[in-house]
Amino acid sequence: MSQPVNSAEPAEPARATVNYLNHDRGVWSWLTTIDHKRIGIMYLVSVLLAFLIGGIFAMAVRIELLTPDPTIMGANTYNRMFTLHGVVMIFLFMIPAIPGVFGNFMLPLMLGAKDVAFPKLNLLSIYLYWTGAILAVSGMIMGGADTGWTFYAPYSTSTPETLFPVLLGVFILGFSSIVTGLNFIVTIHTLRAPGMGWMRLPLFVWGIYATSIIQVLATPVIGLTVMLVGIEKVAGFGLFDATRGGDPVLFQHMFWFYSHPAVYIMVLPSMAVVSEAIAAFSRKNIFGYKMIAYSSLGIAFVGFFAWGHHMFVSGQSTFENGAFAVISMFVGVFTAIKVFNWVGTLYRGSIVVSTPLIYICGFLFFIVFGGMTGIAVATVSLDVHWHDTYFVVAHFHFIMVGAVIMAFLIALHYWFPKMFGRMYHEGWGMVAAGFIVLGFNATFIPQFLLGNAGMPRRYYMYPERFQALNVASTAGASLLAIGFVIILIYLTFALVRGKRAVDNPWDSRGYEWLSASPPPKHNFAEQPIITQDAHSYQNPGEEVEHVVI
Amino acid sequence: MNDIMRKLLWLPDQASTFAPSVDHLHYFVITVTMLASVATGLLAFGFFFKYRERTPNASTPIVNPSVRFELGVIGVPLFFFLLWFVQGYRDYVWYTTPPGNTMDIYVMGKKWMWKFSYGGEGPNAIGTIHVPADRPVRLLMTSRDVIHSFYVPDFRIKQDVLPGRYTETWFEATKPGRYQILCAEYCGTWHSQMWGEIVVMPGPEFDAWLADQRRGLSDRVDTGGDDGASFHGSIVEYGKKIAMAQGCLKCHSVTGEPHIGPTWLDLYRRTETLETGEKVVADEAYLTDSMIDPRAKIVKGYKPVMPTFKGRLAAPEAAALVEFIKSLRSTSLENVPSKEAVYEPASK
Amino acid sequence: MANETKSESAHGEKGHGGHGIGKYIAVWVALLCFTGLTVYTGHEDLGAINLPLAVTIATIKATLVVLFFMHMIDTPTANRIVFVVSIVFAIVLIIGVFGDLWTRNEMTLPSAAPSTLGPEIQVSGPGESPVPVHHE
Amino acid sequence: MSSSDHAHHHAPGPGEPTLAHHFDTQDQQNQAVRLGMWLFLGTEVLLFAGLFLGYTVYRNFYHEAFHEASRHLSLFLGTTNTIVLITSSLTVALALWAVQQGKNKLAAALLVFTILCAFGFLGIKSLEYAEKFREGALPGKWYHFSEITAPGANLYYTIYFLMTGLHAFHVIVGMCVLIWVLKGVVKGRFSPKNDVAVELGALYWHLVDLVWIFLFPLLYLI
Repeated sequence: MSQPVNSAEPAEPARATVNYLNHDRGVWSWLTTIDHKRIGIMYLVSVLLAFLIGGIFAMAVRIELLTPDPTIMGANTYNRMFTLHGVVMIFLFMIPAIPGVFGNFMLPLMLGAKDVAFPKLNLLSIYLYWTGAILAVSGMIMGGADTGWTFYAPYSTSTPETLFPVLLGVFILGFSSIVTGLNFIVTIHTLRAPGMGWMRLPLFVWGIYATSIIQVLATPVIGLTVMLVGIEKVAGFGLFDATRGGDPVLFQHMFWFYSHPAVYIMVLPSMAVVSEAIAAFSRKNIFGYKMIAYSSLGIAFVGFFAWGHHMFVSGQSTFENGAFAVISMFVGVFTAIKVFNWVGTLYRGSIVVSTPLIYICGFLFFIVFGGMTGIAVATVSLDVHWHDTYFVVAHFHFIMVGAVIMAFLIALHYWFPKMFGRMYHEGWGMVAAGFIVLGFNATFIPQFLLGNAGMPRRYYMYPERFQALNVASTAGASLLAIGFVIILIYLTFALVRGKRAVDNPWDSRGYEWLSASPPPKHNFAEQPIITQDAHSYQNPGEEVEHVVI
Repeated sequence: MNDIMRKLLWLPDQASTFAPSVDHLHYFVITVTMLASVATGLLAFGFFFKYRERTPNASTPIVNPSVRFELGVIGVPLFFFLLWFVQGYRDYVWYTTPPGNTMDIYVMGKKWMWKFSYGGEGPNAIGTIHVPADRPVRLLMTSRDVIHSFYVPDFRIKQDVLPGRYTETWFEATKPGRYQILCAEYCGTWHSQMWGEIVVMPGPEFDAWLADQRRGLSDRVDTGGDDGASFHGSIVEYGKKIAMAQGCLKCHSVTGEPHIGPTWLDLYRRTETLETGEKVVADEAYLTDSMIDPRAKIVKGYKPVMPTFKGRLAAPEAAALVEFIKSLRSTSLENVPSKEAVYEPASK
Repeated sequence: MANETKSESAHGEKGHGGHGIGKYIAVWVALLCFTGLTVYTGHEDLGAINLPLAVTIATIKATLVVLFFMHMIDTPTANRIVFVVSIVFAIVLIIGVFGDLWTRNEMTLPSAAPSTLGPEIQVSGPGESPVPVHHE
Repeated sequence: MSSSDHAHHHAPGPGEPTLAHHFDTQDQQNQAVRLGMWLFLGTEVLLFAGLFLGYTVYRNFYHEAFHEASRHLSLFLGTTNTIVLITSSLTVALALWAVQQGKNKLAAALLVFTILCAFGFLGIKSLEYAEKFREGALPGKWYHFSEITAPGANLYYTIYFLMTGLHAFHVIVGMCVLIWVLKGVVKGRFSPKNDVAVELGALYWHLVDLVWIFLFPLLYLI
């Protein structure tokens, strides 16, 4: 009855003509579905739309910064633009992107489960996402919000703009995030296939697990915080208002208590994707599986203790600054462990050079550079100069774009055949990857230098000495944009006319590839039973070398 | 070496005692970062070629890290990180602990300007402060409205300025010159224009300057103060608002840099040479006329592109604009006694 | 299914019959006693130890509720970890922020601010022009 | 291992639990929902943690004002409310026990008592609120209570209203949950075999109690 799943040549199941995409048709069947795969696809469409919107605003901001003086918009419009860019990219794209799309789609498949633990809650989460998204975006476009995505009090409580719908939107998006995280944790605890102990979980699952812990435990605090700002603004309760005895720094503490771990909500799933893809494309066991798994939990845990490094010049005490700085150094170590292990996985592999691999190469460079500049800004004396300058902007874009979007693209390419049963054009994939990796460097390396030169962030006009670097950055951004347009074109083409994919086009040993591509409605024809560790690339019967370095 | 690195990294002048120390750590950190990230990228790239697939579906060896390797992976980065932390925190403690003999200047941030006040007898200033070189200066800062951040790139100092309480920072400038102050914490529409200037003077020169300012103050008090118009602050604010609303600031800078039109900084009572070669003093009459009939008297070097604001500005609005322009002085010092902010010395 | 589930459920089942009605009543009586105690000590106003004492008593009461009313005592380990971790992070939040207040300079506390409006550096005396006067 | 399929075939009778298609056994499903509930309670803890933080910070700044203002609350009403909530917590625990013993009538009576306690709690709370509104002891800019003038008193009332308000909101939600549970108990939907929903409702109600156990001394007794 049971199908031994780790055998070298999984019996090729007859191509299923009925799959999760076409077993039911019509918009209604999608809107009322509780199938985790369809919800994943709905998330994919939604976050791509959000990315498009956020990207357009980013381009507008970059064009405005071409000249030191007003270029294409007024100061208030500019302030709204970067707020929109930040809020849309962070709350609507980064946070739900990988968990919402690939977590939803792949997690039950990887666990050998039929669905997530609470399918209806899962559907609720995307409806909450849509509600929050519509509230936030329409609120920002119609009412305007000019606070930046950080909503720092007392500016946010005193700005004339109508901030309330945006705050409410963020609050609801927080709920969506909590529901997703809660669902994943319970799924991982209770729905693992027989034989899948904790140390046999695919690393993607480990990453999502760590992410979900943060989502569940940190998000309530931001929910409360934005509501307090809303109440303060509407009713004047004085909690963050210095004229009534309130402490604005309290807001920053509460905000960063969520928003620092939120960085790991974005980054941990990206790391998880890379762990998964790097094993598949180098056809090799993960080097140091346990270290990668535990370092995910380590990041999730220690990440909760580091929030104060966003507040080195905000009037926080000298002692506290030191404490947060030293803790931040330890978060860096966990990331370093992962990087060493990824590179170690490539060692003595059988590497198939392909589009995702180009992104992996870029990712490794970006995460080391982005991560270590993170250590640099956590070095207190250096942060005094860099805080709130373009150096910080460049640093977190290295992580947010360089790591998260690279990982999103890796996941999109790696799992595209799984999700849609079609192949994309490899050649165009490589071209686009080239544009993106180069364009990315050209966009953000000048921003590091801008920060060094002393250009504060959120500047509409700037002294002329910063112009050359700004122009370079905008030029790089256009390369990046071209790359994304190419991807959009060839993936759309692949979706409609692409070559039909076989069930496991990469010969990956990930458990998600055990079902057909695209998977049938209930994922597996038979309940998989796990008999080997995750990411095992040894053909049965063959003697393999065991190496310890 | 220092200079090459500084230019390569686009760092501004090192004009305070902190700057060289901060920069040296900066060079160290950024060099290691560059090396590590490029090495990682290249190593991965090299592996792509060295270990590329030779036979499809080949078995690969199981490679695992030894305990020694794991400890190394944890230890080496941690060593560097903690080294940076120790050095950085030492500098930071230096930077947050003013020596006992500082000269105190009170700073107030306000949308979107910096106000300064010298302790004791003044003088006060908007936008520009004069400080002596080679003497420690402590800034005691607070905000009138939202959070601002006092940032002087050339000194490598930055400190948020908060409403309802004080923050402090100190520095010791090493090179006479003029250095820009920027607001680094987002504070609204004209956050990007909330600039000021620190003028560093050699010690004796500064003493003379300060004495001069204070003498001027007592002279004024003797002669019964200023005879000029006494306007309420709201008029200047109002004028600024109109300047923004009417788009004046799109062509006229308030910072001294010429733009499409002449800068407004120090414009009042300035002698301008017109296209016709004629000289004119920019008094109230000239300023008002220029709003109503801008093309009549074009300053040399500028194009006649300004539209008329006749009918678009009410009389009080035009007056407010003039007052706003009058307020824009690069060395705006006022000779009145300083109302010193109440300040309890830090109990350290 | 996954091995963990089995052991958890066996554990959980056993626990359910474990509580007699008497245990609940006993816990309830204890809670009432502690309430009386905390009201008494709070009312007496013991000064500096007032707050620590009140928090300690509240923690004891809360522990009773969690252990017996909420069956934490025989719930699967995963559930226990979840709840304990959430409380740990709540404490981290409070201690992290409190550490800041504790070690700040006096003058950076709002209570040290001279007025609720924040001190204004007067550029001129009251009634006079706050506009810097030009001297020609 | 295709044991899961049976779930699709039988419709649950009264007192029988429903098994969702993606679970294999009832046990597995129960473990899942319990873990889900505890996670949810964890999020509630952190939600309140933010307000407890606010309390800690401002009590530290405005020690005097907080002391004075807390003395000004009605200790009698606060203590009564504490007893009411603790008792309701007992009765809801007993109700779960009764359902597990198959004594649905007893369970229903206990739940009705619990819900009455909830109403009682809200009633007493609204008396206190009315008093505060009358005096003008209100949050932030609305504060115009003349008896306490120490700086920061307005913030005490900000915290007071935010904390008790959020708690009262949870009381209302908990009441709705209990009413839903009561309906199921009366209709016989819950039984010793199918008691998880009752357990979860009770857990939520205990959390409401738990929060109040901390709110009471912090607001009334310091």
